[in-house]
Amino acid sequence: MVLDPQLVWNGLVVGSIISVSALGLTLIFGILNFINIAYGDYMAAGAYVAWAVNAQAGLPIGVAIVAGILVMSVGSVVLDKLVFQHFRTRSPITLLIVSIGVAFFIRNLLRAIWGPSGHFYDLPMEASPSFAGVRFSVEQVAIIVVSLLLLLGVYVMLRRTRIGIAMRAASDDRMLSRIRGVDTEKLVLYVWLIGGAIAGLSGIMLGLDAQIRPNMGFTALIAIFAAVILGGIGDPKGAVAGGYFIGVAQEVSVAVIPSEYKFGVGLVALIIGLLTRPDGLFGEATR
Amino acid sequence: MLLELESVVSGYGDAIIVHGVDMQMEDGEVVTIIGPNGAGKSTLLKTVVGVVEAREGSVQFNGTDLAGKPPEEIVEYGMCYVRQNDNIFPNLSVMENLKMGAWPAEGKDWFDFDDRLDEVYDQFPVLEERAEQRAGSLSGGQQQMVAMGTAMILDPDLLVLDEPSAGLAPQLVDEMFEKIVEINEAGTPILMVEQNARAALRRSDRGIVLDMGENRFQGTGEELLDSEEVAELYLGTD
Amino acid sequence: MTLLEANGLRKTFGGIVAVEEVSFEVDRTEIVGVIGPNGAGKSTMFKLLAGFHKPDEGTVVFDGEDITDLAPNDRTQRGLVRTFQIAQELTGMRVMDNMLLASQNNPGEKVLAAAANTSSVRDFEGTARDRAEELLQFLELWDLRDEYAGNLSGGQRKLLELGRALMADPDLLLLDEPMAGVNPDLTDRLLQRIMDLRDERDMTFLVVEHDIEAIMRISDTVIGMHDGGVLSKGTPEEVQSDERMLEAYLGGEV
Amino acid sequence: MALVDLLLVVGIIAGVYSLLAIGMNMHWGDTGLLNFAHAGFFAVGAYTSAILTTPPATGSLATRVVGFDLPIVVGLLAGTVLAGLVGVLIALPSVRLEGDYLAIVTLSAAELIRLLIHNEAWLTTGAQTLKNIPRPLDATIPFSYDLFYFVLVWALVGVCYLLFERLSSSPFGRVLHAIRENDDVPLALGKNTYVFKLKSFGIGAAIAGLAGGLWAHYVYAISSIMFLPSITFLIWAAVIIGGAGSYTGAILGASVIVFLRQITRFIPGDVPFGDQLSYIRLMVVGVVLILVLYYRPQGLLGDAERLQAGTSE
Repeated sequence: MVLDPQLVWNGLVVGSIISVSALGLTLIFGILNFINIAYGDYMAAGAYVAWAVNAQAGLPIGVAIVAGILVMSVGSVVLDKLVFQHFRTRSPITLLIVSIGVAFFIRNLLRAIWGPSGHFYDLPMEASPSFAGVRFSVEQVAIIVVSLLLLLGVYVMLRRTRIGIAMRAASDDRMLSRIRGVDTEKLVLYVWLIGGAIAGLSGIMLGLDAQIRPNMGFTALIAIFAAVILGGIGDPKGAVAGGYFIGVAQEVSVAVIPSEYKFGVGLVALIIGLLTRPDGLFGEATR
Repeated sequence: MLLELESVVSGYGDAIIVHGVDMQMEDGEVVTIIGPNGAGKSTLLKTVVGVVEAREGSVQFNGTDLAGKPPEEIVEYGMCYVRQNDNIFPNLSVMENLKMGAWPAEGKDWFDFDDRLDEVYDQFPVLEERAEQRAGSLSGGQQQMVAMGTAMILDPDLLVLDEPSAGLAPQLVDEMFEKIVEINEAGTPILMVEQNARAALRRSDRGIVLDMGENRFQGTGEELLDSEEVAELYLGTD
Repeated sequence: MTLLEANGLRKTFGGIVAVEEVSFEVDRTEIVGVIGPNGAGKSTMFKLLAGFHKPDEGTVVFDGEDITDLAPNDRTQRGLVRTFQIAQELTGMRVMDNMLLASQNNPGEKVLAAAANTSSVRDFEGTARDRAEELLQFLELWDLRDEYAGNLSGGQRKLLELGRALMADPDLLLLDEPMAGVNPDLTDRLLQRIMDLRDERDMTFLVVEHDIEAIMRISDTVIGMHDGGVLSKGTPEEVQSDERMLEAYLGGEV
Repeated sequence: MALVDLLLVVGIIAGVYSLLAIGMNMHWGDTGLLNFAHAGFFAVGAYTSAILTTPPATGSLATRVVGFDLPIVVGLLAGTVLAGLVGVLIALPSVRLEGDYLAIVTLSAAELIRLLIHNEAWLTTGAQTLKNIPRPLDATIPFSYDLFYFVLVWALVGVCYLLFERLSSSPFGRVLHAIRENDDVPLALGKNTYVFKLKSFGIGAAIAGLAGGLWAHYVYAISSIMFLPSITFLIWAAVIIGGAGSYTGAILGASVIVFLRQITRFIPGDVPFGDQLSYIRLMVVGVVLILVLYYRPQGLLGDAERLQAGTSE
């Protein structure tokens, strides 16, 4: 089968977004050990804040992106202090259900403030150039470049910096990292700051690529879960690989199956992945 | 006095496991806690290092009361703890594990990571060979060395070991005890819990017998080994 | 007559050999004790017999049937029942329900019969309650029958674990450290009960235990394990005087 | 609309949600399984009954070529059974997975069901609304139809309540409870825990299917956006708020949730924030869920003693 380069390109764009969001989700999971159902709504909130700054306040998209990221970064910490912190000693299942409550709250807050209908960013109109038969937009190029830079940055942080190594250590074994002297509550704070920022950014990228809607993050969540689980829960490089795999597989599948079902590819990959490789692509999952 | 426990009470939830234990330990000593399964030995150690919170009593260490402090704070006082199981970060390299061991001292004037690393490599040569390997891929004995090395990198004032010989193949058990003696002779006091009671007591300055969460006997290692009562109750007849 | 047979069992975990070439037989109405230092492979061997691990090599034969590939629940239904080392009381269920759960071939476990609450369901339940009462009385847990099992003390959980296994009406009971955490007075009565069950009900026992004294007191045959293999086997006296065993168990110094 | 009529409508919705919550309580409360596919089972029940009881669409724009025009009882029964079968089908490969993995797989499976409904227009009318679903005895009820349907729904809630209570307190339920507490123990005591989990999944899904059928025949018209995962999450909130493990709790929780959602119907539309009220009440559901989990983890009617038993170690 010959792969249509346009589909592969589209897949890389989608894969970049899934990878980045999966990385944020898996970082949070690694240290807090629960699946945050509200993560998709964090993404949507980031996209909306940026939209408000961009389309409503009329500021340039660059400023809007920074605003969206900052608000979600700080907002995640605030939500942790308000809600999740009080459930630290409870079971992962309880936390998962708590996050359902948080998801309800955020999604409907977005609807209450900005209404249920979709929005687009206010971007300068530019022609879509094409190269070697592939049409691409400036936003798409930006998404791919920014994603790669971010993934590289997080990789270096996790491998080279003291705080990054401590994050990986706490993700392996939280109590042991306390025994070694790490103040894990402070670490949790950093993880929310980073994870929230990543959620905000990936929400904005999703909004750039498609449309800004209250349930945009939740809709994307299954593909993100699929990436995280395929990569092995809590394993950042697995999540990134899983994200690109699902993005490309989803878009390329359009050549073979009706395009309505392309979202099913993530689901099927997820189910097959879980049943055959519960430890993830690299078999180093934290559990 | 290096370490002095006074009527320490602790447990999990409603269950009290340690019922008012007293003990003292001098600088430079090796002290072993023995006792039957379920006597509260591990819980006592966890209470000393802050993993389990002390409900009552005091834990004086170098003149400071540590009772009620969390583990991440206690390690800053120079008390390093090696758990019985899961005592390494499996997905970190050996070197990264050692770096985690140095966490509380990083950036302090008195601490030089490379100097300490050399000393730890001297004591545990295998760590240097395997520095870049994923710790979880090492054998059980090697992992135990990583755990000890991670604790030793801080040059602790007290090394606390929970069953260092547990799960090791018998030929490695002796090696482990020799290592412990070696570390102690180099100047580090050691407090440990051991199931392998005879072998441990033989290497200890003092032993403490714990039963049903209370201390029953104290004495030098030899006294306990010679005591008929202790032998009958806690060492098994042989 | 042989009831249980282990033939050349071998089990590895990620390249590390936990059990190797373990073969032995347990005769009907025999009490077999298994001892050995930590890491000798006792637990792994125990799980191989109970079906919680699958062996890499070797077979397990029970009552003349090769049960190597049978799931744990199928083994239990054939009369091979295990207990857990750390008492696995079902914390959110009452003591009586913990016991009744263990009754075998309960018609009320079928959905339709349960929904109809047929007379056979009620009769079975009544009989099971009587049996449970008898066992709980003996174990001195009867007064706690309506308590949630999670509220029991450590020793009581241990007893419930034993009672529940007996409730399953085993031919062969695999006991994983039944004495750990039980007070000495009760230990004596437990040992006596095990011997009574063997004498009166023709039950067979395989006991993994740290308490060597207890093992030596009740066992007909003792198996000494070391390094994943069987090091010594025989009567308690034979194993106790076996030089290799002393050496292995006491860490090389006697 | 008079207040009584309004209450009847809210009561009917509460009844349908109660059935959903009863099914979920068997999964989570009794067996400890994290089912996140409930909206899918609800949809299967609704669409099965709707397709079986309506004729194929006619006209040049008609997409749906399948329809059977069968009696409503047949539709409801078939919807119940088919939802149960779909439940078992989803559970077959997934029910052995650890808790939160199961949640994600089942959530995905429900979305797959919705995707199928949305795209297979020949069977379901696809993205269009499936209309003209018949109401039982529509022409023959001499008094308020809503009153009739209210009684019908709550009679079924009553029957299901009694049935599930009995199952839960039977030896069958005992095995489910044991699975909830610790999988290994019933396995060691001779129970085929896998089969029990499948049965639990199937039975709970079947009741969700019944709820779907009752819903479809009440509202005349259904479309795939009625079966979003948020239904599943609302039912979770209902079971947790009511108290996992208690069937009276499940019914109470469902009623509380429906009341919270519908309460704005009783408030005049011209109050401040009138437009936002529908969203604010869902925000309230989220907050209530979190507060209950914090202050009353056993829920309104759950057994606190059971939840705390064994936590002392």
